[in-house]
Amino acid sequence: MTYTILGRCARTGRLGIGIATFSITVGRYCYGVKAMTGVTVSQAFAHERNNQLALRLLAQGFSAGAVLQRLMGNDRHASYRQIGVIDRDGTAVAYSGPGTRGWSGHVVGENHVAFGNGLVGPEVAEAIAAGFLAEPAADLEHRLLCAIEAGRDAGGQGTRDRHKPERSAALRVYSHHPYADIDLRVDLHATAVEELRRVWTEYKKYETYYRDRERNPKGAIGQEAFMATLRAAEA
Amino acid sequence: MTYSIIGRCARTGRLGLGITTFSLAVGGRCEGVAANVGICKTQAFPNRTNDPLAIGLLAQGHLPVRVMAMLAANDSEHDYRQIAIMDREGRIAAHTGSGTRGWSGHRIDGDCVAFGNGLVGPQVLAGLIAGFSARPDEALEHRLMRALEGGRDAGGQGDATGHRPERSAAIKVVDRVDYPEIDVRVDVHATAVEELRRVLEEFKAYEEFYRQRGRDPARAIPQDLFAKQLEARRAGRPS
Amino acid sequence: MTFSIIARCPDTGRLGLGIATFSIGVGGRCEGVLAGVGICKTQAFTNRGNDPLAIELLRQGFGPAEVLRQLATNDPDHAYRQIGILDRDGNGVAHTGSGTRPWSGHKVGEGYVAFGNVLAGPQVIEAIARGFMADQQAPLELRLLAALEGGRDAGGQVGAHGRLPERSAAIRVVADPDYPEADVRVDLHDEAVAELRRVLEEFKRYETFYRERGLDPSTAITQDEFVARLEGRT
Amino acid sequence: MTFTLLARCPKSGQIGIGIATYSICVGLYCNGLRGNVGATMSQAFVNQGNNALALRLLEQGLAPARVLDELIANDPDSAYRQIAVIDRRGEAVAVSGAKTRGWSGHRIGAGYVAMGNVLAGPKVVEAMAEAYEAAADLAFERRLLAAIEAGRDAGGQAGNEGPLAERSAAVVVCGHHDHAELDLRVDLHDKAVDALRSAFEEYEPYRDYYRERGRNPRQAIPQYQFAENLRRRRREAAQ
Repeated sequence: MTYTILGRCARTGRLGIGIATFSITVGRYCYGVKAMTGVTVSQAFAHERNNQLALRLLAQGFSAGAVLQRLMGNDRHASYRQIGVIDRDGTAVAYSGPGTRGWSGHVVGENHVAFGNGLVGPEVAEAIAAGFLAEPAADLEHRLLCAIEAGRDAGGQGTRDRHKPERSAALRVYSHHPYADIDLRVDLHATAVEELRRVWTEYKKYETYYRDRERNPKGAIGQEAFMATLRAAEA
Repeated sequence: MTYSIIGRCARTGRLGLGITTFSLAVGGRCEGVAANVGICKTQAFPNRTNDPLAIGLLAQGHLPVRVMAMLAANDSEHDYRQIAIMDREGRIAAHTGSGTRGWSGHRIDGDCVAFGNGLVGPQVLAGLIAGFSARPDEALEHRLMRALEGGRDAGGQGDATGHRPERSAAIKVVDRVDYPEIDVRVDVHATAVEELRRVLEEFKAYEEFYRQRGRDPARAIPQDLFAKQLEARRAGRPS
Repeated sequence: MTFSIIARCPDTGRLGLGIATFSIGVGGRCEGVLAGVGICKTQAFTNRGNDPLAIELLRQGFGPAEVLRQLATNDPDHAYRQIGILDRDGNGVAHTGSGTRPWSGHKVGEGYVAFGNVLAGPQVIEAIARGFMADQQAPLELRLLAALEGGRDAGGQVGAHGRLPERSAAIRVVADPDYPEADVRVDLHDEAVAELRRVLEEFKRYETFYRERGLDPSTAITQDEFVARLEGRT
Repeated sequence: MTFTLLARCPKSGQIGIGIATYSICVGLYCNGLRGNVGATMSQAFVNQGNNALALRLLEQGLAPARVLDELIANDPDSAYRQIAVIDRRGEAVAVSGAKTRGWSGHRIGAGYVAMGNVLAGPKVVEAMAEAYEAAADLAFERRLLAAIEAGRDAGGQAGNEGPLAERSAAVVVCGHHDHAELDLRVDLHDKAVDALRSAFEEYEPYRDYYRERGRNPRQAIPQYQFAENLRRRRREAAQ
């Protein structure tokens, strides 16, 4: 019972994940994204070694399709996994094993994979893909968050008569560095997607300030002083 | 204004980082934690290239003190950074730059190093170390949690104008496999340390269920059923 | 006797190098360009070990200034080198050694470094920078070409007996670490920069066809057919 | 529509490629050579990721035949590719995909592969192989050039409406350095192979001058002076 969007920005080559689920602390599964390499998630019955293996294969230059075959060939319980992979050329593939539960499936297109399991129906995956494609020129992180919110609004997880809440969510985007540009998480919350939006909205106000104070500590004002400027601007 | 602890479990060899701060989403800036290699965390005015660079240099076999010298040579603003490095043998190097703000400092104590800036005073480091050392038999993640609570209870962050709340926090523990065993975070919250305790306890209740589910999915019960059973067990036991 | 520009496209994050010189075959000596990592070009009296070493140091996360310091301590003849380094964020540094032949100098700008030696004067470097900044919406390879043309038209290289022609030139733009987006060269020509424009413009007409037929060969028309269409023969 | 000689020099251990084609700017595809690792080229319908992947697999010690299997398994359109792989011991393999355009084929010799597609006929590949073997006493780069000239002279490429000119060509040789020993190209020319030969003959005497100038800048004479001396020596030799 998870729904996920993997995405790549064709213009900048940035790679990212948006994810929300009934499980808690799902952000810890999202280490399968690496600058100039690719992005992948193994969910449903998560196989924790898959992400790093996929990234190593992608880093050597294997295509997304070949990597997916290699992951499945390397796993006795492949039929219980749900895996998405995008390589750095933007080729996207996905697999939803028969052993996954509830409605489980994926929508795959150039530079994106929208997929989930334990969902109310295929309309959730379609809504996620549509959410990602709605604003092609926007920043990747914005598109990924909108995709997850679209999945929630289309019914999200559970069955038609018994909805299951998202209890954790995460948003990660990499560009060229060995560290993330955006790395936000909600590990335990009754309405995790709404909380992720709140965290995102708050964090975006600080993003430039945090980057500038790293580059130019001498000239950096204190964080409280910065927040005072925020309050002044919002007043 | 951040206070952190890097610690090593002598029994298992696991390494971990506990961190909390007035800034937001600090957990998203802790990539310098690598299994079988070590941990490097740069804070105060962080230089984001420091931690991956340090991990790369540790992996090549440089000692923490040598890595610290190379980070200094590579950074014209080294005086504004506060950095702690621990390798997989538990060797430690720490640096508190003259440009860091408020009361700032670090203390190395056996298998851990406590370090912080913008603090109410050295007692916060003492609180971190006391928390970490209180129950040496406990799992590393619990020792790191106690350390953060120790730092908080010793006054945490603040200056003459008053106390600063912890608004984000995180704990990361690595063992032998190349992904974190424990990776819990609070990104935006008014009392981040208390919230992190709640998230950690909940995760520990699910940890084994999640591990089994990945290893042997055929026999895994649905998670909502597991959640109900967990609530029932908790309800049965007076908290 | 070379003038060069290394730069980053702020829009796409791509990295690129443009170079022109009296020497021949210069394009074959530009291995210091790696997507997602950075660029290093050593010229004047070049040290071929410099560029690959600099790329490795950038890959590990050292900054351009520290990389330049390590190149200096690694090279007894550092004073004879002219070096431009750019990291993946477009932060640049440059070194013009005292042993390089005049006029030699550099300009570190926002997301680029322009540098050259045995030039007519500093105006050549200014013209390279102006050429690069003239049309900031153009694709990086065309901005690099405009920069080289600016340098040539501002007087280019001058030796003891007057003007020296550019006899080889090259442009290299990377987005993926495994292969270049644009990589055009003129290894031997009397007017290498003008020839480079001809080659690059022709390449731009083929660029999409070449990429598509690699990605989806089953739908690709033959190249002779494509050329016929280009020349309006069908 | 390309004809290529990929080889490892048994004397020096250097690896190299000679290539000519109707396409333009073919040099940009010759990134499949690395000293102490091996040589590879994917042509016909180019899969630009192949060269880097093949070199990494050779570096890990896979045999050329295994590397070729991986390139095919990794590519749904492998039938459209023509690929050669040679390792650092000189073991060579090649494949001409079923869907490459005729005439298409290859010949594997001791430490080399002659291959091409959209050729006038098999005699073009034979001519390249024989010319390369006949020139065994020449410098390695001259053997590669001789092979490409033989391919041109044996009919080169032929499209639907008759012969196709070589519009770009390149010769690249790698030894034990991080950089190529020789990397010379013609990106756009009506007679690219002839232009490559004249560029090579002009460039050849400069190679030592450039190497010395870098190694020993103090004694280096200015290049225009070197060029002047060269012209004078050639005029005297011509009389």
